[in-house]
Amino acid sequence: MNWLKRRVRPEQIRELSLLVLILAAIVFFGSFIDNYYSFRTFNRIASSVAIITVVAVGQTLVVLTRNIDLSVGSIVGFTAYFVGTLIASHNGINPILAVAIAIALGAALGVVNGVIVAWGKVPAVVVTLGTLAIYRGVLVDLSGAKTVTTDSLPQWLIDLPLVNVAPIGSLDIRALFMLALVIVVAFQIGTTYLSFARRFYAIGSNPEAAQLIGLPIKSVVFLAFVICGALSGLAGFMLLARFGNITVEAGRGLELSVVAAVVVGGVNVFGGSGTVTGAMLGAVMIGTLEQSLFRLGISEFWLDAVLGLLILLAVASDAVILQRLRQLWGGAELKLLAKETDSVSSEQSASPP
Amino acid sequence: MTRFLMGAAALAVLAALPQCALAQDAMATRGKAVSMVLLPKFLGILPFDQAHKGAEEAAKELQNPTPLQFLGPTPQNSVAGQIEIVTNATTQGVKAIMISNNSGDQIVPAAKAAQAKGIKVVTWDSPIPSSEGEDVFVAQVDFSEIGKVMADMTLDLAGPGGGKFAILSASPDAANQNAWIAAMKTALKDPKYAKLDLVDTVYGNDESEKSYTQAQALVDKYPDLKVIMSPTSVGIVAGAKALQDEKLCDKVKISGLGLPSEMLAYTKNGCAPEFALWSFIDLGYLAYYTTYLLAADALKAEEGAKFKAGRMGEYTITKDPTRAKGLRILMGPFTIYNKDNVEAAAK
Amino acid sequence: MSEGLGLADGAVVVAPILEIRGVAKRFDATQALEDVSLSLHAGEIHALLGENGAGKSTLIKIITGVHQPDSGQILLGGQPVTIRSAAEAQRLGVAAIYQEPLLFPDLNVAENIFISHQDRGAVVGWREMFREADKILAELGMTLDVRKPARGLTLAAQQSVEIAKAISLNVRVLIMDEPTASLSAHEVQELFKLVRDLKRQGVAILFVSHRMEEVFEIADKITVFRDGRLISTRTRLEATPQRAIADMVGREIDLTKARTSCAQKDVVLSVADLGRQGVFEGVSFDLHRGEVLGFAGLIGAGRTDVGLALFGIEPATSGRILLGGKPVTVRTARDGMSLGIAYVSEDRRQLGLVLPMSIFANITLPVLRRYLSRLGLVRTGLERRTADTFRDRLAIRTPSVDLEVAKLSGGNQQKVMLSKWLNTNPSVLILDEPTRGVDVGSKAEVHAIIGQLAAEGIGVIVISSDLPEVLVLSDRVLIMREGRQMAILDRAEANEETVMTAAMGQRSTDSIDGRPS
Amino acid sequence: MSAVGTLKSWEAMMLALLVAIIAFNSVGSPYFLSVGNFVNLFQLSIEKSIVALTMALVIIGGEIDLSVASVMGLAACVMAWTFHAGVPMPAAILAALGAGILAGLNNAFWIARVGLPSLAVTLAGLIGYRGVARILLEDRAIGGFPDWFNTIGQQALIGPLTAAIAIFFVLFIFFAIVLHGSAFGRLVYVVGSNAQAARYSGVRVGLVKAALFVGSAFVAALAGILYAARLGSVRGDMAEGFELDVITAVLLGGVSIFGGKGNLVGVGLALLVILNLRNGMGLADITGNTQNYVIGGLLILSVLIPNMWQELTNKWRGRET
Repeated sequence: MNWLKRRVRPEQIRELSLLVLILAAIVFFGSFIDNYYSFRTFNRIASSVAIITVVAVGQTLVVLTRNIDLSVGSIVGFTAYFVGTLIASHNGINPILAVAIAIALGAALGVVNGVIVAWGKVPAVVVTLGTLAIYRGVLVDLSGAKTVTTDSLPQWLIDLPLVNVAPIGSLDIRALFMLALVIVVAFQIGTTYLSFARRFYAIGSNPEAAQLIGLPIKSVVFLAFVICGALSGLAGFMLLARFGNITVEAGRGLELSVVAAVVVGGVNVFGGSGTVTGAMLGAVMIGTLEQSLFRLGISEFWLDAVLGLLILLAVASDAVILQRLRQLWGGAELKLLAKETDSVSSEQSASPP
Repeated sequence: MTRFLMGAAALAVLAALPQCALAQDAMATRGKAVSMVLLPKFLGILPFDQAHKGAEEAAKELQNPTPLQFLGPTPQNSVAGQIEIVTNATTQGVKAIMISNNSGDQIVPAAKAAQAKGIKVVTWDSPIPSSEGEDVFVAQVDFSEIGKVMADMTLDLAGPGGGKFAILSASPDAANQNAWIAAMKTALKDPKYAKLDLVDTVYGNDESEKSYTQAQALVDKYPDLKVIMSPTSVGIVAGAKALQDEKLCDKVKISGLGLPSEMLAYTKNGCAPEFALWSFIDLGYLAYYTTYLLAADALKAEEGAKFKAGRMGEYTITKDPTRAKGLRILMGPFTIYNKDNVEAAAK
Repeated sequence: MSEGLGLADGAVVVAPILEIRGVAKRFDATQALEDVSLSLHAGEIHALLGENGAGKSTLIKIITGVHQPDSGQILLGGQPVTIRSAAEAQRLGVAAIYQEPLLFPDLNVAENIFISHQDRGAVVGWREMFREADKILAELGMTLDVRKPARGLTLAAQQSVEIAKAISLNVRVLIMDEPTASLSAHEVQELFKLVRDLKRQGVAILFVSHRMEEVFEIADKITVFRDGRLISTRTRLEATPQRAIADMVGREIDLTKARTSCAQKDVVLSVADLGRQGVFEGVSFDLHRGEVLGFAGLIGAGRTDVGLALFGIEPATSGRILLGGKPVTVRTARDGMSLGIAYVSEDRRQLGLVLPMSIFANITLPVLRRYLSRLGLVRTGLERRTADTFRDRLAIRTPSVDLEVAKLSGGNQQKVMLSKWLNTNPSVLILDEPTRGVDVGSKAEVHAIIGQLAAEGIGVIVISSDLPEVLVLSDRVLIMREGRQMAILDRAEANEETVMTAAMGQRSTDSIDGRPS
Repeated sequence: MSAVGTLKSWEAMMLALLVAIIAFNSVGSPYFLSVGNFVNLFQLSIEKSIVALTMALVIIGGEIDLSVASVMGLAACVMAWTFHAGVPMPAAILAALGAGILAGLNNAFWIARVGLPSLAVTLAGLIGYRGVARILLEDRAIGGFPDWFNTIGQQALIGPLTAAIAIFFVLFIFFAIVLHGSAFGRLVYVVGSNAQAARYSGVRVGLVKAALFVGSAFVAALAGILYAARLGSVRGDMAEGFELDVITAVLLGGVSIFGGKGNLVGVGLALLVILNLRNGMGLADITGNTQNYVIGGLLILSVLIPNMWQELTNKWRGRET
């Protein structure tokens, strides 16, 4: 037990607690809904969370550095619409090029956020609240109220969300979900093993110290916004592929779902801790609730009230579980190192200027 | 009574020389400077842009030297935005406002204030439910008619055996959709539709994403669902895409109100074999004509008044049978689109 | 590192590793540094002394690349260099350890040690990193779980990590800015062992401290700053504490004279078998009016916890508290305050003061209610008058009481904090590390104030890791170890040796009015 | 630059901007400078302006309340629902205010008592309270309120001012006094600057935060009722999405998102800037979409330009010495 406690940290298994909550929710719904344990249910949840997950990964990086990006919904809509228009008029475009353009467009919008936050020293909330309106506004003005429609898109794009990349029995792992998974895994590995990625954590954990030891804070914050923009651009492409019909309203309000996923996923809104896996589990938690509540036969009008309550409970129970775990671990450490037991934790460092 | 007699007399004359007399009416008022605002529910989707196009066409014909203002709010701020635009237009002292009302009766105070300043308030596409603050409503089609057509199309697609169907609407607050759904429910009382079973009404908030997942959720929840009826152009396309992606088009059909250009592919592949719509270009054209004549005092907003609206021919102001009070001009009819005519209309 | 190799302790060195020539720096209106020249040799421990604001921190920040000098030159190994950032300083082999450790609470110990290594490649080899961190800590004679996040580590443990971090960088020049401020005597000795090790390896060390006895214990050279100017540089043999202090403040100060006792007969606070589950237990003592009771012990011995329990921030879970003979319950800080207990925190910046607010707002905060007009509005005029009174009484140096507290020096901040609590008219005043990070001049003033307060009849508890300070101030000394009360010694019995013996675990048998065991 | 200096220069900047906008509008539109238009300009966003006052207090207190718009909707729906159920209007209004207080207590419990981040709690509230409003009204629109109620929302009451505008000014003065003159206001700044130090000074931090959230929800409920009176009927989507506009106004008013800094004069000026800007653009036939991004840009530039300016002057000063 002690060996285990030495190796594993409460912060690392908070994801586990979320997983337990998700499983509990699934068992709960399963006992009330016929045919709930089916591949279809899995597919529903998987497809519905794929896009949010990709954006949530980017958002996690930003939140880790003690910032927030509220413009992601507008970036997703912006790229979905413009890449959609582009593909609609050039049906022969190379798919890889199309994806690359979506990512580049998203990244470019992220660059704007990043530059203003990092070098302009404007609080991220202020910047992205502004660009939330600006990106959407520019999109509406430029679009001329046209809608991107499915029939104008090439067949490969329409089929993309239905492609089954890893058939396991009759369980489909569809392309978009697979893409989201790959991104989560890649970024989880990246943020764990890449030296420069560890700086996202360092900077959010103690910006003052980061400055004093000479970490390139500005570039790291900038990078977080660019990656978040790029992933939002990719999500815009995924949105285009999945829904086919893109109006200028695409992705509106997505920022709130993404922030909810990140918060439920245990990423500390004050920076420094949390993982992209957690963010994905947060998205899965909310996606499971959304998809299942409806099938429970709850009236449409009750959904949001119940969803709000459940999100609150998820956040609360996560906090309680983590606290319990810390106590459990704390007790063990007392014995391990009798020396370290001071009282006043000066955790809360000064808020950034 | 005298008025009635005069009206009758006029009618008699008109009956004799319909073309000439009415044309004179319109000709006489041509070229007047009438500042007008065309106010859609919100900016950014195709039907309202088409209506704008139609209105501009009418403006050109009528040689109104004052350019038409096409102003709309953003979707997430539609109610407050519409009220703001009406209020600002009142301040500016425009002559007439044409509203596709998205605010229910919440627009009434602002519309009344506009009327008090002598501004003509004409609604089109979507009326003010209480009709207060509104001079006349230019209805695309008869709302109870829409209910019947929706019921007919459902029965058609479900087959003579009938079956379960569900409605995928816009937002719970969308006045048009709510009125049409109510009309459909009334129509369903006819024994003809006895075998149709309306199992659920869900809302996609006129967002493609939400509508798509709602359609999916419906087929999950009701495995033996036959038809999804979506009286909104955003919902029907998203729903059709969902059914196509689920490879369920053989079992479940979607229908409702949609734009031919957006529905073309689904009608051809059988996901949405038939759906209905009217021309938004014509609607904008007619709304403009009506409003211009009202504002130029060439037409009175009262029951029985007749006028000629350019290429669209003659219209009469009548009582609105679908509301407790209020006047209406019925454009009608709408077209049912299927694989035979959709391609031509999509152009 | 080659220049420093093979040098014996204290040997004469050919060329300095670090040389500062005529450096000056100005911030707006203040000349922070004026024409400072200094050289630092391999294997040398060079102490910097000076009151707060004398220019030591500015000099350090210039050497570590945080600030750029307005004029002057820095030479490293004989080569003139421009140090533009902390990262660049590290590349050049210059590292710094600050008074308040700057760790990343969410990163684990090992990662904190290696965070600024730029040569470890793009991929983090966790296993290897843990192993190396373990090794470095072991070499330093420390046991710390390197997988544990830094959050929740004690100050002493954090300081150890900072040192490990500096050592892992293979530094040529190590700057230590008040590294002992939060360490207890025992931990200071541990630290000095490390510092001497480093010195033997040829590292040049710039050592800043306010504790005179430490400086004279470890430094080879002592340089004194005052008002941005270098006043004197002497070898340890030439220097004396008196001369150094005189150079620092421009006058003579004696910190070694014991305060005359003015303890009265009546007991103001009586504590019996006080405890808090899992933190401390069995604390019993009487505090008399006008008495100064020192709390000694290692960091983490539970002294602060007793203070917090008496004040109500972290209430006690067992035992009794009697105030003026009556049993009381203290569950919140408000309870403590209304009973006339005041607790002056050890952590000025985070817990003691609201830095972005004015001096007067800080002083009146606990008793704001007293400053309300009949309409319920705050009478700022009255607040200012109160603050002015304290400014005069405690000699707070500020142009105006409207000034933000953040702009004051450490000593003046400490006085504002004292004013704040004196303004509550306490009968029991608990002072936690009242002179941490406070310069010598202010320290003497704070000591004088404590004496004065005791003379006015307040019962004072002084929690301090600065043992000489405890001995000079206290009428009696209560010693704690690992959450337990070890002994209470009166002034006659208390000296460095007896206190340390008790703090290290040998229970003294002859406690006077300790708990009945 | 001192914090006081920054604040003063912030207000000066807002004031200059306001004067410029008013001048521009007066030249640009003949309708701008009329009493009627000035009343409209306030009236059209009066509910958001009212909520911005308490939002400013919450943000200065170091927290955020994303649930205000949903509380507005909830209060309006509770009022309409109870009225529709046959309860007399005054009682229905009390029920709505009660619903607001309940929502505020719920937020306060999780934030001040349990200690969850306010962002998470009020995000859940944003979804949940709107959900409750939906349960009550479903797809209905409820109107037909008594005339006196509609009059309150729509007719001029004091001179040309409507009740809501009068209430806004009363609340503005009230909250300005509370924030800048009362002990509570002082504690809001203290808690927003350093909650830990406040606790160590015997400040009941939880109580201060609880008061902020209950007050915020109560005022939001009041604003929701006024909104219902102005529009004359209530739907489930009332005030949806208002929270971002409200926060934008507060931040433009120079309130720091990190808490502890800002004042109501700045917020008042920012509200005037936004109202005049929107009104002027509206009269110039610029649509809501464009208005949104102009204000978004203004929000960014209002912080960016002073920052850049300071950077430049620092550099320039550096070269001089």
